[in-house]
Amino acid sequence: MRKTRKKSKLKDLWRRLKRNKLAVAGLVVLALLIFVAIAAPLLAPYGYSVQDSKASYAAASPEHPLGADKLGRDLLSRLIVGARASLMMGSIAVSIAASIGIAIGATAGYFGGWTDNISMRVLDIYQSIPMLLLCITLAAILGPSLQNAIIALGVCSVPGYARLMRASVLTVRDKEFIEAARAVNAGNARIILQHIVPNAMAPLIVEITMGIGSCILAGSLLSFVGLGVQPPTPEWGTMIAEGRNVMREHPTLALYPGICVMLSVLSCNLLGDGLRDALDPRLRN
Amino acid sequence: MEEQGNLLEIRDLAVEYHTDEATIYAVNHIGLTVKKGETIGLVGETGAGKTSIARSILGILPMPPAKIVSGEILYRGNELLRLPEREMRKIRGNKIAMIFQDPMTALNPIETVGFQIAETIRQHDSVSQVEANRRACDMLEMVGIAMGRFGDFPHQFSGGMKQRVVIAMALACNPELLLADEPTTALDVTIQAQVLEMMQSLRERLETSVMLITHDLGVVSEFCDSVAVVYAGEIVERGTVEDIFDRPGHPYTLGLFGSLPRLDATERRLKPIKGRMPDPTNVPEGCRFCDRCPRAEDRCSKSPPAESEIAPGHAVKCFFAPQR
Amino acid sequence: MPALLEVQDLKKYFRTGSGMLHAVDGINFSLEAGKTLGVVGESGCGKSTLGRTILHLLDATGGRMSFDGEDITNPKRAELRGLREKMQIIFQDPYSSLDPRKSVGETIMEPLKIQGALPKGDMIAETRRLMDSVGLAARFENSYPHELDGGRRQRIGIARALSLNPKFIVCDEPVSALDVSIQAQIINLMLDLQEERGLTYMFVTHDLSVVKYISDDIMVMYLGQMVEMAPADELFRDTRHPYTKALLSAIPIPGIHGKTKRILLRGEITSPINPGPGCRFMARCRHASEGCSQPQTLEECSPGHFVACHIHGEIV
Amino acid sequence: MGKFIAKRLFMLIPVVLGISFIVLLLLAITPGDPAKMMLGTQATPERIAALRDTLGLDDPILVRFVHFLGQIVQGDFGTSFMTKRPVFDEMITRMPYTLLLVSVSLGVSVVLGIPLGVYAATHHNTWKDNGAMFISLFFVSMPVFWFALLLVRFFGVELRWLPLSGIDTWQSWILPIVATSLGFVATIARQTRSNMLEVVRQDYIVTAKAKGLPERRVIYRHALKNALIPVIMVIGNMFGLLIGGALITEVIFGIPGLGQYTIAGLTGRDYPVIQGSVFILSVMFSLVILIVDVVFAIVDPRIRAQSGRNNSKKRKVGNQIEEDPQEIEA
Repeated sequence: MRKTRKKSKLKDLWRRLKRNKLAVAGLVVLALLIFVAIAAPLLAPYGYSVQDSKASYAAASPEHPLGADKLGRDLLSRLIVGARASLMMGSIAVSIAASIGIAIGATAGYFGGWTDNISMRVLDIYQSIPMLLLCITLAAILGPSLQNAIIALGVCSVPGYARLMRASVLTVRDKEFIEAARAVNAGNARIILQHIVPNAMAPLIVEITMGIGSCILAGSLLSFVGLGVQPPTPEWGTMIAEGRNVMREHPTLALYPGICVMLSVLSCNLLGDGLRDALDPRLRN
Repeated sequence: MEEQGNLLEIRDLAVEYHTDEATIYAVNHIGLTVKKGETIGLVGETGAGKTSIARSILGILPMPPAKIVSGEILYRGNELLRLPEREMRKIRGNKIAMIFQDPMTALNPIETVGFQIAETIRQHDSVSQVEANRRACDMLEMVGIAMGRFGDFPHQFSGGMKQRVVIAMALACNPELLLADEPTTALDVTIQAQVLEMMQSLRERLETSVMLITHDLGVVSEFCDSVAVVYAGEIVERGTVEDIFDRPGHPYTLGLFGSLPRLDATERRLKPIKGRMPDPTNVPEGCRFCDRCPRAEDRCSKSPPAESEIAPGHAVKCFFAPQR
Repeated sequence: MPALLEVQDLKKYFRTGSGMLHAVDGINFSLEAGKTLGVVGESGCGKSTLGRTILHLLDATGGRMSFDGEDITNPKRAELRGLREKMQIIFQDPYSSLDPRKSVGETIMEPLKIQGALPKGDMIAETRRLMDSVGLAARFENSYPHELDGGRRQRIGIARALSLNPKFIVCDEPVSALDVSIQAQIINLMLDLQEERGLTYMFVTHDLSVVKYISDDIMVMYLGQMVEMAPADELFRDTRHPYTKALLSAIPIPGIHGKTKRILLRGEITSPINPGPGCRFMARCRHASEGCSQPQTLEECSPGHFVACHIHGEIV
Repeated sequence: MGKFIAKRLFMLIPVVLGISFIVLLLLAITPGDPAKMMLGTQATPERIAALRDTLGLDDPILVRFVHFLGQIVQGDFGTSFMTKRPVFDEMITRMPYTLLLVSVSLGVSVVLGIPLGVYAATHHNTWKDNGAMFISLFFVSMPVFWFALLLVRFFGVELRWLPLSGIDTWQSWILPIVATSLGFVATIARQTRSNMLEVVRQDYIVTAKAKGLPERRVIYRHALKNALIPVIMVIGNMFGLLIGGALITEVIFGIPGLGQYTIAGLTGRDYPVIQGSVFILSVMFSLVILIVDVVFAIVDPRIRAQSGRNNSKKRKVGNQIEEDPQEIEA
């Protein structure tokens, strides 16, 4: 059943991920989005705040491939630049949340006892506030801005990662190889960093991938209610809010940014799903 | 052509598992008969294909990835592999029942043990719920569990007791053939002794034929009438317990005995079989044991030996088998 | 010859929801260098806990231990470091005892890295030497555990335990998870290594035929206590304790001649939580009598043969 | 069982205290002076000082906490700055709308999601499974507010089948419920499916087949029941997410519920409203989680046994060994 193969874990993972066409599609779309966000100023045909009164509510045309908004700003350019805010909200918020969450979860799970008890009770309380409510409230109280939106999103996502990491650490902690490491004098730091975290990360990787998606989603919502990115900086959620008032006459103004949000979230979810299957040890060999 | 007294006859059975990467040749054209009232032991190491044989008989191989590529399984002259699912269901759990290795996971955790036993009875015999429950209680008593525990859940039982429940469930419809897949491997020796003793007496009382799958030669010698030694998906030797224990003919069987630490042993070293089982995705062309065999010659790696009967009922799959 | 390891009245209790669990309860023994002590018993008898407590992987609740003439009951941090280089462990499960994300080479080298006594080049050379001495081909150095079978994985575990050149190794069911043909290979390897390196083993197992084969002395445990200890042959020849008798009779012997009658125990192992003062085997013992509810003392019935049963002489 | 519920209720106390503390902290983390912000830039220093006094902003946090708790017990969350009405009264009148929206949406999600998940699992690896899962992933990935806008635009404006907003007729509830629940239908379906696939791999499913049970019975009686137990947990957590979703749908569809009130309070920095809504919604959520825990214990005999330890103690002694693998050797 087992063939002796000299392949690194990463290669192995990629080999298994590759079989899932949807996950690869998600990865491609995500890569494309990141590229677009980075190269936005070069790709956008117009500046995102360049107004052109003649082009107010312009329909799709060679000059404005997706049309223009009330102030005559090019929709395509705004969508391209808008990718930046969305991806930043997704990636930075998740990085913050995941690093804090993993640290809390790993410590609580590994040491157990009262460390674990206290952290989990605090998380219980924290999580008894509906997440989106907490997020909107924090964003509102801190004041509307991209930076505060990211903080709010990050703070709200911590418990999820912490709990997952803790659960994952608990499954690794009692394995005999941890005892073996202790028997050869490995210290706590070495055991956690060298043995526990690498073996506990698999579910976290999936959660992080999907978490980027949900932060993009929640971020667009914050902007939609006016608590995220402030005009004139374009952001997909803000653009949907602006397009909302003219839904009847010019539905595309709200339609396209929504599609952008959906595509980026969808690709995160597809990739996450694929990673989950690829990392599942039971499906190996 | 049902031979007199044969309850089950397996002919030329081959099972493969197809995964994305490779094909595993789990069972390789084996033949086997189980006589009425007989207990046959299937001995072999992990991955030898014992479980696949048992599951093929019952038609519960996970398909895909498993695939039965050839063979027939005759139960009282009926070809089980060609039987429609509806008919097969009437046999499963009723005429042929199975006990599994791990009693911890073999029971549904959220149903009472009584329900799980009664369910089998109601599936096969048209009796009322009350009658089924009464019979389930009787079964519990029979395996040495107080019937007051009818309404308890599996997690309230210890491992040995769970295995008793599993046995009660398997015997609930008084099957003709019981497939026992390592029924005591997960248990402690003293509990194993209790469970084996109980199975022994039930077998005698109910006149059930048993196919006992195990890796423990000790269990085989105490429990079985005949033995089939399985190696890498093939039956390399079969015969009565006396044949196998007193006159083993296959080098693998001999190797197994040499590997065993004996309570009566005096020498300080075991005589293990060298090497390890062949990769089931890449099996040798000739005899599957040739890489590890102390007697191997050129011809062994070229073509597989045929099974030869060295005494009535004692067959060995080896070129060196002493001819009758 | 002085004892390498001496254990007196060793106790390890665990606090549980329903009371104190007496996993190891007053174990005494001494073990000479180069010998093997077999520890047998069924699940939950505390045999693995005993091994782990001696290695200080668990903190003892009470008792004294000395190793190589020095008291090791409460070692300081630095002493513990040194101690662990002399005492190692081989685990039962060759699947969970190896970090799945570390290659064979990394796993075997880790103890050397932590010790930090050798330069990198020497560590690599030492790793290869260790692999060779346990019969692992050098080509597996970069393989991962999941690519290898149980026997080879167990060899990795043995090499890791040997890497610090210990004197004493606790072998916690090292062959239980292996098939017989592979099991025999590993047992032979362990015997070879013992001869070459003068190792002392504490061999924990539930398999009585294996333990008889490999041990000089055998200790039988039941619910945290030692019920009988004797030289290997004598234990089988002159069995004294009713539990040991039942245990021995329960082993299915591969052979079809001269079967002995089994002693079937009633019931199953009782709770190790808050046990009473009397004999812990009493509830299942067919010889149970009045005196059994008193604490049993360990009696030396012949030199080196200890038994904890007040009627051991009277029963057959 | 009663003991379990009592214990669980007791555990609610620290949670409610914690929520109150966080709600209080919300004021403390406000950058700048909340009083000044509420009154606007025109306010005189006297008025600001007066407000700070009413809010107790100058007291030590613990004093304020005790004071705040006292108010909560009396159902006093202060008066809204915008409407000048007591926050508690306002919330009570708005509560039914939100409860209606959330519970019906939850019901719809469960009723549609579970069968869909079972369907996908029983057709595992076919185009039906893949299709259902891909579409449900679409719904999970969609911004709810955007989807709501599209629904309004299509069914309200284009087809004129349904009212755009309001709560005047039962038809007006259709779009909000569809918008709120679709994502959750998908979530439940996905969860049910993956649990089913997990469960059918278990040994006891093989046992059930080996007993000769028909495929249908194996799936619906043995597999589904086990697969649904974790889904109950998901449903509990979903209630929290639904509250979040209701915040937005209420705004878009003009439903005069708690969500709309909360959003108005947040955008207007109406602190009593913010504090009141966060507190009430969180306590509601905690109660739902409590109910879920109880249901969980009712359906899963393993949990039930743990909650009523005393009656099963005698039997469980042998099992302790399996239950506590960390403490005791295997």
